[in-house]
Amino acid sequence: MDNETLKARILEIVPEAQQEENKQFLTLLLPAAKLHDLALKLKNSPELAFDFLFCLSGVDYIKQLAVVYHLRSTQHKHALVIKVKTDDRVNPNFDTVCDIWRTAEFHEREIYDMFGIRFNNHPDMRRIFLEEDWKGYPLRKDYIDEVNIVEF
Amino acid sequence: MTFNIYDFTSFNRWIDEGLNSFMSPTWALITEMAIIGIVFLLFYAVVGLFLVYAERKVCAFMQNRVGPNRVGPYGIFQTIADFIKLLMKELVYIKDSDKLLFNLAPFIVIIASFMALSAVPFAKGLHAIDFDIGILYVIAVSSLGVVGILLAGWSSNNKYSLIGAMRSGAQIVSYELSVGLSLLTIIVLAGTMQFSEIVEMQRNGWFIFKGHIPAIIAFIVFLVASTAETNRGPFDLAEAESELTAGFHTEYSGIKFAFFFLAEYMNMFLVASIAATVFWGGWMPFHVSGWAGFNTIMDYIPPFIWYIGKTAFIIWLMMLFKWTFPRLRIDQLLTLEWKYLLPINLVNILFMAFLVLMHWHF
Amino acid sequence: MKEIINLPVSNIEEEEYHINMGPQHPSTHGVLRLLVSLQGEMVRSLKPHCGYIHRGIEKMCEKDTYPQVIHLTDRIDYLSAHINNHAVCLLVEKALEVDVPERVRYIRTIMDELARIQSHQLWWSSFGMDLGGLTCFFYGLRDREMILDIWEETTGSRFLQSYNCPGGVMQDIHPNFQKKVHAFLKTFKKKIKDYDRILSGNVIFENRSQGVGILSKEDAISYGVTGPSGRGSGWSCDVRKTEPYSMYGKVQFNEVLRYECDTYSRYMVRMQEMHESMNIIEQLIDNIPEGEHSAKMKAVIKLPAGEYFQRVESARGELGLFVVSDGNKTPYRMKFRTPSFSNLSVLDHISRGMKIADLVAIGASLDLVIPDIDR
Amino acid sequence: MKEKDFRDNETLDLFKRTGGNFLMTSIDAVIDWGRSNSVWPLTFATSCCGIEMMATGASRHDFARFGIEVYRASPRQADVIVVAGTIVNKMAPVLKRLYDQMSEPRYVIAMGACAVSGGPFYYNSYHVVRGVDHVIPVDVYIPGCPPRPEALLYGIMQLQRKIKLESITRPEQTMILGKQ
Repeated sequence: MDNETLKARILEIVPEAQQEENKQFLTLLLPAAKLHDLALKLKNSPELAFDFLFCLSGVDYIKQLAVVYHLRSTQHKHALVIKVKTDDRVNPNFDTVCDIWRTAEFHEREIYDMFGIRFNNHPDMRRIFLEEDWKGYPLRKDYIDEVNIVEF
Repeated sequence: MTFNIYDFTSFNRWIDEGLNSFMSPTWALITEMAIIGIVFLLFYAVVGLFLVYAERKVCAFMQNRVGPNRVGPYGIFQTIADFIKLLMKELVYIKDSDKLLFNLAPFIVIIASFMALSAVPFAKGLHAIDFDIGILYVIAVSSLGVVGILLAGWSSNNKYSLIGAMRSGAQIVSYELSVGLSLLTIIVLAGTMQFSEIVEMQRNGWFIFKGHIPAIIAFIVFLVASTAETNRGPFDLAEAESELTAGFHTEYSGIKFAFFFLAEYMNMFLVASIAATVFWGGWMPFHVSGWAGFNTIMDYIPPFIWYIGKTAFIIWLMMLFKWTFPRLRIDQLLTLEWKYLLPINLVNILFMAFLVLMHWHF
Repeated sequence: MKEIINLPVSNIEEEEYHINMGPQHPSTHGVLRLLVSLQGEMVRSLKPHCGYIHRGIEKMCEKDTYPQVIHLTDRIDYLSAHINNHAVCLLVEKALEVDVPERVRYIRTIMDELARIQSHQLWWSSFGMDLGGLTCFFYGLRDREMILDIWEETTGSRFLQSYNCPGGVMQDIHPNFQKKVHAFLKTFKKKIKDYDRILSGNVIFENRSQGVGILSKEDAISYGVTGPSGRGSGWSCDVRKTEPYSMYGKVQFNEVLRYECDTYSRYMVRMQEMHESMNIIEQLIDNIPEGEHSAKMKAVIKLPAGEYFQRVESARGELGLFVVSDGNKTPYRMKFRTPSFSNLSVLDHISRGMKIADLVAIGASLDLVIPDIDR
Repeated sequence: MKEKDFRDNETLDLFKRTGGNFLMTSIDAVIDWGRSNSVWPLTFATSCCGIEMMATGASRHDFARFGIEVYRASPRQADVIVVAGTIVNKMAPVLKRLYDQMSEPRYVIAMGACAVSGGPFYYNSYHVVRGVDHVIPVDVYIPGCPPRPEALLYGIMQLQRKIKLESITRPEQTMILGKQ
């Protein structure tokens, strides 16, 4: 399925999706509430069949916190990038997709660890790399740690 | 007979009479015991240290390495350095461990191997005690070591140790059967359990030739089972490095660890010397009946050399096993024993009994 | 003690025995910690605890320029350092639309394949060691030294070279390069038969690995288990085939796939991949075209604002590089999608119900590199 | 550095001053000989330097020649902990504990830039311990990223040299000679 049909198909499911500019992949910005529904459909409908979540990353855009899902279909070889954003920096949360793609379980824990974004319904929402009592979320742009970081 | 040069019986009698001539029989007995004890301790230490060195060199040979070569010529003092270091190393006391059992365990292991050594004939007249149930004694005593291993695993309050000890328990209980039964095959052929007589009976041909097929099967089974019994690779599950860090002796340091280390090598020496004695004629030279000249030449080689040579060969085989094969899993280990070795052994004993009955042996 | 006595009998039977494998444990190949629940010797479940070597490389990348980032990627997965460097360079070149000389593509591809072979050699060594065959360890490392020698001559370092740079490679290959690679190929083709003799054909090894740690293709995709581990489950996930980069589109090689889905098939995939890698090198080594070893690049590399993604096939699986750039000389956000991280997540799933010795074998067959997990 | 340089004048003065009973010095000599020639390392590697440590143990470089052959997985039985690789904040307590679990005498080699000072992760990293000597006392530092096997061998030889100057009968001399 080429990018245009793919886009049309997804806009059918989620009309609010907006396309972002990207040369490589079809990138769509979704409202956070629709994420889990769309993810289920992406995985399960046979003509889409996005079964491989090959990258899941958090990005801090200073005003907003975002989670980027890179998806590919091993069957149809097409790829898609989904992005969700939130303005809430104090208690950001999204729905988990780890019931759909199991690899998300670890990646979401990593995003929680680094950005403080919580994922609802995640089975084991703990920090993965840092100690449980670590203060702050290191990959956020406003992270300040005068004790541990030696600035170059 | 030229053979008598190497006969230690008269030498022993000479010492005995000499001691009795100037002290009471009780004191003479005690003195003799002390002498034997010291000689055995020295022998134990020398053999233990040498085996550790030999193992290092053999494994280095297998792995395209040089092995220790800085301490003394060809590194022969390497194990002595190790020993000094282990002797001077701190003994760590584990909190919440069972102090008594924790300290007792290494001694049980080393005493078991030390006791078993006493029944082994090194040459004619050169053994501490010549039991008439020598084989039974050796089997009984050598399996005492597992008690030490179990105690070590239990008392050190470490989960890895406990798993290692439990594995070792299961392993030795199973493989003791095969060791016993394969020796029983030879007892059927020999008709005696006394080591000196077993060796004497092999004057005209070693049992492995005399008993041909069943004896060879018994020898292979004995080799496999005894490798397992000594906790050596590929059966070293009790101390499986990659799974249980160091198994039952994880918490031991210094000289107590050295006891376990040494006992492992002595057990290997022990089973190798039993295999040599029972299957390969012990100190008995290689004789071919009818070739008088050849036999005389063979007789010139001292029995002790024959004994050491055979034992060293079997030890070398066991070292090759260790450095070649990957380790078995615990269930595969028990499968091997209960489903393969034990039935083979039982059939083999029947076969051997039949053979003896029909006089098909040489 | 009292509590245990008062428990109902059924509960005592189901009492679990927890052991901690790691952070210092010989078979975790580093500082991974596995909290294993056992029932007897049987693994009921396990929880990986990572982060014992989390160095914050992604944060550091945000302060470093792109050429500096390359030096950090070496230390992520040190066994496929060349391939990690390659990913960064490809990403930068793609974003700046730089065309690298043909010679560079050849050199990079050969270096990548050498890196893959040495990584698999080391994996084979540690696999053998984990199963208790210590001799394997020495065989693998002995042959690995030959590759390190080749690298040392060209790049000046044994195995963390940072040889790739945006636009090309740091310096041209050593005059002896081709000769030495030929010598290596000739020797290693003989030596790899030793590998098969000592481990692959061994009956104990076959019993230890066959039918152990079954990972179905669906699970492999869902958990994102890429690389040789995924191909051992019959999933065709080789980036060199699906999205060819450098010379991979032009050389002939097979994607090794096996369908038994167990530890043995993952083992065999890697063994055959070494043959395939040698095959690739053989096709390239004599045809390296003359030319520059680097394209002309600006002194300061600034990526246009936007988002970029680059995938390469590292020795452990798919390495993804996600970069958000705001037009500065440093990346705004750099995310490494490392293969070992995803491969680790499946460990709990496939080792349940196995023996503790199998857990070691499964862990070894996934070929985890711990800094690759933690970054 | 040669051994005679290592025993500089100050050290020799110290020897003269404290004198030394013949028996005691002989005991020291024997024990130091044993300890220095049998330094068993702990299998402990965190990252890249661990691979070079493995390479040092392997066929070409062969640790075993110096009697450093027996890699012990249990800290109780090891003599030297070669800290090969980065130590991060989460790992530091574990490393301290490992060190505490080792039985005396124990030695530490900091192998590689990360273990010496934090290395490439000194700046801008929020989770790296800048030098393993913040956590445990170090006997020998080996620079390099990663150090070559030859460097590790040299470091081991320096450690052996250091052990040879220890004294259990006169602990104060050992103190002065550098082991705190």
